[in-house]
Amino acid sequence: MASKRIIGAVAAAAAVMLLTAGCVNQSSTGGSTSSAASKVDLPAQTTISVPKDAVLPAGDGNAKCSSGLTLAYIGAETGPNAQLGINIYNGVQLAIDQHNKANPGCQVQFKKFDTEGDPTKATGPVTQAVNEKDIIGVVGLPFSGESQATGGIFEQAGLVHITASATNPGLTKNGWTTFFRALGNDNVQGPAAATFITKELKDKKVYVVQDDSDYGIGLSTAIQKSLGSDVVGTDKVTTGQKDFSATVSKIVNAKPDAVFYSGYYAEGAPFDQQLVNKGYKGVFVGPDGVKDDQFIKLAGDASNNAYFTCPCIPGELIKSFSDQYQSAFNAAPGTYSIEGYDSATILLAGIDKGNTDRSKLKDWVKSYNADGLSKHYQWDSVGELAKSTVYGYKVDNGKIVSVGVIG
Amino acid sequence: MSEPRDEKRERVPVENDPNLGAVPESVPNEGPADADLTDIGPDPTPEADTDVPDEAELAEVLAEAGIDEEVAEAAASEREIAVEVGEKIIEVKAVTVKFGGLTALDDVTFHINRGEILGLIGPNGAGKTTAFNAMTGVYKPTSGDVLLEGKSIKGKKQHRITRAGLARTFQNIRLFGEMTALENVVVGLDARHKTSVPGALVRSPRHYREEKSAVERGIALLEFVGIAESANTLSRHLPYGSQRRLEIARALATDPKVLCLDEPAAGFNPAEKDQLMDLIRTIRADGYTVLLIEHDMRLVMGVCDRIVVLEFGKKIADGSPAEVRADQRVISAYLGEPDDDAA
Amino acid sequence: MSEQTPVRTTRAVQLTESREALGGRKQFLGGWRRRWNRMARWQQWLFLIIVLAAVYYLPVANPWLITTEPGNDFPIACFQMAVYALVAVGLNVVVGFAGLLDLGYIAFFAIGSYTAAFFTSPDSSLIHIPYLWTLPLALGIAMLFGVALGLPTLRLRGDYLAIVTLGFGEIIRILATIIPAARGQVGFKEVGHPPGTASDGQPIFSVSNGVPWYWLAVTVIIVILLLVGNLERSRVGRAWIAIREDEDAAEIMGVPTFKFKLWAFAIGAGVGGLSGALFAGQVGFVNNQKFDVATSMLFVAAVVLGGSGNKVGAILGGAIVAYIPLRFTAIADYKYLIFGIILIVLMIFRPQGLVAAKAHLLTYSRLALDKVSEFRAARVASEQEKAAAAEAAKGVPNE
Amino acid sequence: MLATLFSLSAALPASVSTDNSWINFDVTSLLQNFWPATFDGLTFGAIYALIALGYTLVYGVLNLINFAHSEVFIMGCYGVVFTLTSLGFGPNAPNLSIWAIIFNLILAMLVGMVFSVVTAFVVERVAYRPLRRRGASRLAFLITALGASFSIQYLIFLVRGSNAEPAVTMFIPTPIFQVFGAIIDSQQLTIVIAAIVMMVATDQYIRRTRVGRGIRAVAQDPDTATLMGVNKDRIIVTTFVIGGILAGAAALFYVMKVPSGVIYNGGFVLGIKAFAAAVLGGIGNVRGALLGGLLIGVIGNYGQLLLGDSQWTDVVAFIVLVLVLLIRPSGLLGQTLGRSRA
Repeated sequence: MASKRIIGAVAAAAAVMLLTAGCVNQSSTGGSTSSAASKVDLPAQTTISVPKDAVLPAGDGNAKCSSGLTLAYIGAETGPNAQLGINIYNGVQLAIDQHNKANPGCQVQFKKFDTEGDPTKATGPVTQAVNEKDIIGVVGLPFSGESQATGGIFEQAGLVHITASATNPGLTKNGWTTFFRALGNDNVQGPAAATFITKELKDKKVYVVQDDSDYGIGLSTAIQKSLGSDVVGTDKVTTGQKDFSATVSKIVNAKPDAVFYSGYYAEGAPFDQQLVNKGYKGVFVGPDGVKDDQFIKLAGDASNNAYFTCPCIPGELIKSFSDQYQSAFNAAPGTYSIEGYDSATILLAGIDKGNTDRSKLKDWVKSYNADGLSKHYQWDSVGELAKSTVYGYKVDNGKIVSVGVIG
Repeated sequence: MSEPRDEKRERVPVENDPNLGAVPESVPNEGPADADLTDIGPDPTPEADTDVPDEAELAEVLAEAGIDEEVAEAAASEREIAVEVGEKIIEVKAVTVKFGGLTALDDVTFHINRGEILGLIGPNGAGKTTAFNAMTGVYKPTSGDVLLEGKSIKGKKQHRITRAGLARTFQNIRLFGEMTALENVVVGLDARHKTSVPGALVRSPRHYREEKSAVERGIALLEFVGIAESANTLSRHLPYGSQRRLEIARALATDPKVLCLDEPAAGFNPAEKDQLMDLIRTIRADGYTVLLIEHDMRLVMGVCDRIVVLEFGKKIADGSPAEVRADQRVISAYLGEPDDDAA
Repeated sequence: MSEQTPVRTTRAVQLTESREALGGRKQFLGGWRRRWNRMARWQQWLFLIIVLAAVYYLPVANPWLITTEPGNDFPIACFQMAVYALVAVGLNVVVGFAGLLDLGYIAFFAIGSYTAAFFTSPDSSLIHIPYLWTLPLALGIAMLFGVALGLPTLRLRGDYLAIVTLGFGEIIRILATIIPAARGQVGFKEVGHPPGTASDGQPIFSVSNGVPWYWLAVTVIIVILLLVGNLERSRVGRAWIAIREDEDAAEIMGVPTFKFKLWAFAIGAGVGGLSGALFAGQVGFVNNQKFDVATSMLFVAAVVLGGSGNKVGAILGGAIVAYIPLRFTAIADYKYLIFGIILIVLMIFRPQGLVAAKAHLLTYSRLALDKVSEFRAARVASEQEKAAAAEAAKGVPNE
Repeated sequence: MLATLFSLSAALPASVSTDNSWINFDVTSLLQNFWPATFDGLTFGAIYALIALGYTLVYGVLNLINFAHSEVFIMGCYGVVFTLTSLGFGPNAPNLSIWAIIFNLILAMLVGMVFSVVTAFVVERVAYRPLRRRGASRLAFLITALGASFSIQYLIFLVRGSNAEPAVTMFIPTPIFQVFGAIIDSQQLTIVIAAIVMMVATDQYIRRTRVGRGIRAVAQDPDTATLMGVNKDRIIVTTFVIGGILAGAAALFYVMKVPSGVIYNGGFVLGIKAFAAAVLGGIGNVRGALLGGLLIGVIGNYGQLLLGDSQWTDVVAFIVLVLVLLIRPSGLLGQTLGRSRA
């Protein structure tokens, strides 16, 4: 048939072209394979000291409480942002299961509400949750936009909620008394990342690229402030962008030692790869949004130049947690799983101590001061952690490994 | 091309139709004559599943009821009825239309007098429809000018030309299929309506006035062309003949000074053509000037006061039917073509 | 086929008329429509009042099986359905009436949301006005944008319009990200709400209280429906349908097509803006998320599903599109797939949508119906008379 | 339209951001990176052009914007990635001989073409043909096209999830020569040359072969063509198939250029831009698609450099599209498929 003929013609033509290009390719290979010269060899962290007296969901096993008390997870269960939500609510689920198993006298229920991570959809589920009087504590919402949209509803109902992943600094400036953040905000990570790049990696010329997300912009502003004159250039990319050639040529022209990409791995990975393919020799640093195994899968060998900063503890190093998580959900803990677990643990500990209504549980969280698995939890008056830790990570043999606390 | 698009329609042999009476003479200068209405005849392509009324009988009934007295009045209430052939109403001056390198119309000049029926004929590809489209604003002439009552309408927007008084029908029927017959006609009437969008939004008094008169005039117009009973039928459900009539009613609704009919007899059998001729005469009798583009020589010769003949984009003759019939160039142009070539 | 009996009864006339009332279609809900058309005015009003009362009562009743709880608060779900219905009513003017495929309708929704945010949120440094004033303002501003977009593009052919509006939707979304004043993902919080405080000191129109918002939205829908209905039964509606059916023929019949397309576009845009402002008020927060092409597609699906060119259908379609993912939260992931398939299947098997009805285009349609019935009755009488005469004529020689 | 926005922004005090002007023209950046941006733009433009051909052919024949063509393309990408991953390739360039790499690439391209062609075929059969049989309105076609596009996108989403496919890299691009100080690498050269060769082949195919004549005949006047014995349905299917083949080739080049860009909704925006390219060059015009594709690729890059934000790539591309439609509604080369003469 005619179409067969065209397939043949076209394929032959393509073959010829690939061939010629390939020959040239062969003759000039070399040069590009050598790894980044400026890479500083930071040793990987192999162990982490879990606080000895970290509060665990099981408690002392003697807790008594009325039945029907409920904790809720509100956040994405479906939609493009679902994975982050699943990581968190699995953590919550694990904590509640452990608690209920250890405390036959206090069975806490768990409910999930789906927002799809969409601020416009979130009011319905949140309103539903605050209207259910049994729900006395909430883990969520995961994203900053939806948290901003619904914080007022929680405040009005006096229902405490701990977010395991929303990092926008503005969230704690609303005067809400019910909002608590189980991790450092973007303003904490920015300076830490700046120090990491200039002090530990010893890079003096940094190119900052941000995406169009609230997170990316906020973090980029923070790190630019900390880096000051070390910034040799900035550029902006778009969520969903796949071709970064314009940005890459600007960077190659500017010859920086390091590129800080303030965004998520979905764009960060192809970006890093296109940088390396164009002969960029410096390091690539990304925040927690980039720190994901997917980054390595997507960027391949190019990811060897990558470092990450994250206000998250290397959960995989906490053996007990990752084993329990693995056996419960048949998957390794993901980003923010441990924050979800810790948040739920704090609420459960409150219930075990007899704080079984909304206002008491809120006060419990407000005055909480104890170690969790991942960090020490104590909040200031607006719901920010009093002290938060940022870890540095690097890529080693196709795995992301921690290089220790950086700020 | 000009065959009815819907081939499923059944044709009923006209000979079987008992309602086809003798064709009476039209009575000019007396407004709408009862006889004309009664003899427009039944729809030539009745279809069982659409309740096509029997117009002739209907008209009889109506005549008894005395309804038709108001027809012309309602159809064009504000117009002066002037059927005397008068001054030039349309002048086509040296119009040339070129498509790329192709000259479709070459320096054509003719005019239409007020109150006459002018036929525009020519063999296939002679440029009839091009001339028509150049007049009605579908194409902009490459050079030359088109005047309506002394004012140039060349290059004006089509809806402005329509409002200036030049209405047309389509060779291949182009009704608004999802609208009823009445609504189709009211769209035509809307060309003269002045209700603004805000006016319609709040239902201004003018809106009510216009809406009411629109229904009355619309029904009257449908009655005039003989399909009043199908007023509330979707136009795409109408039988072919009724659709053609509806096209004419819709064009008349714009209250034109000149009505241009583009092959209105396409797809008609001889008897239907006779009825159409009567309708055209009646329209003229009501004070409209008519431009008729037609293939069918018998129809053209039978109804036109004057005929313009085109060939290869040029005018080759212009005169009364008798003159044109005798013109040697016309004869040679049509040589070999049967006289009654039913498009 | 052609050998039908010449004598028609009154019954036959009635049948014809009822078929005409349906626009000649056999259809789902067709029986209702026929019954509706045969009702007297007062019966229609009574019926409408009962339906309206039921509609207003819906979120309070929170009926079992229909409710979206426990996944979503039912009054808020009702409000979201109402907003989608309003969106569908507006888009129906553009797509259903004028036949212009607008794939960037979300842009006008976004413009409305941002208008409400700009003029009421404490995050905005513009002057602040009461929330209720932002509703007409959003309508007006969105209309201006509609005109600004329509002026250059409505002269293009229909399919170009689709792609240009799609681009416009993207541009508005992108600008909401790029322009610092629009605050990107940070967005605007505490968007205003109508005044009024409940007994417990909370505002009546609080973010979590869906019922008053729903009532407000339904009231707005009713007002818009009345106005759109007025347009429909006027030369404006006729011009739109004529443009949809055959744009060239409409122009030649004296319809200023460009002007009326622009009006359709502007009115659609205005209603889109209005619904955006309503939505922003209830959610209380506006940022650049969710003003994407996919949501625009849902809007089109709502119109097509309900029945393009039909207000009741649009409302139903909008409500269904909003309702299904809220009620069946488990299928939230599947919704675009489901609605995508619905678009194809409907276009192939039921292009007229769930509620198929011809638009009413005449203010005095009853007058027209009466006149035609008059004709018919007169003819039936004459036919019967004739038949009787024929019988008589036949009868005499036989005897 | 944009003027309104500009004035709007002027009226709003930009208090939220540290930099007051959200639009600033960075001419230095444009000049410094002009040539690399041009060549990168041309590379991507070649891919746009291949996709644009699919739009143009279908539009020429059916007068229909095949919204689902972006999904035809992305399915091709999945075909390419599946082939390469199942052959054991991953994110790192394999240490293979040139011949082996070429063999694998061509194999992947063929599979990609099959994926694309099957998708195109199914879309035509399921979504368009029934409508054509029914003689549906233009609006109906546009709506099913949209429905088909979304159905396929979200079908992929359900099967493959919201993450992009893991990257597959077959060779590291290496510099070959320099033009105006800009490095041209092997990948750019391969993509541009191969794409142009394919487009020339398509052009010649439509001009010279019997099937090509059929396509042109149907594009010009479907009814007459049918009367003259052209099987319209077959020609339409052939057109979809050719579009699919080209989309499959574009898929390979796209995967080469952006190894991790294969994601369920990855085709949509790319498709819109490719359509813009087709319109820009003159829809229905094969050479116009090439011109339009290259222009869209280059203009977007310039826009980004000048305005300092990649968001502008799409905005600039759309504004160019609207301007072209306003000034020259039939596009730059403006010929229709039917009129192109052999």
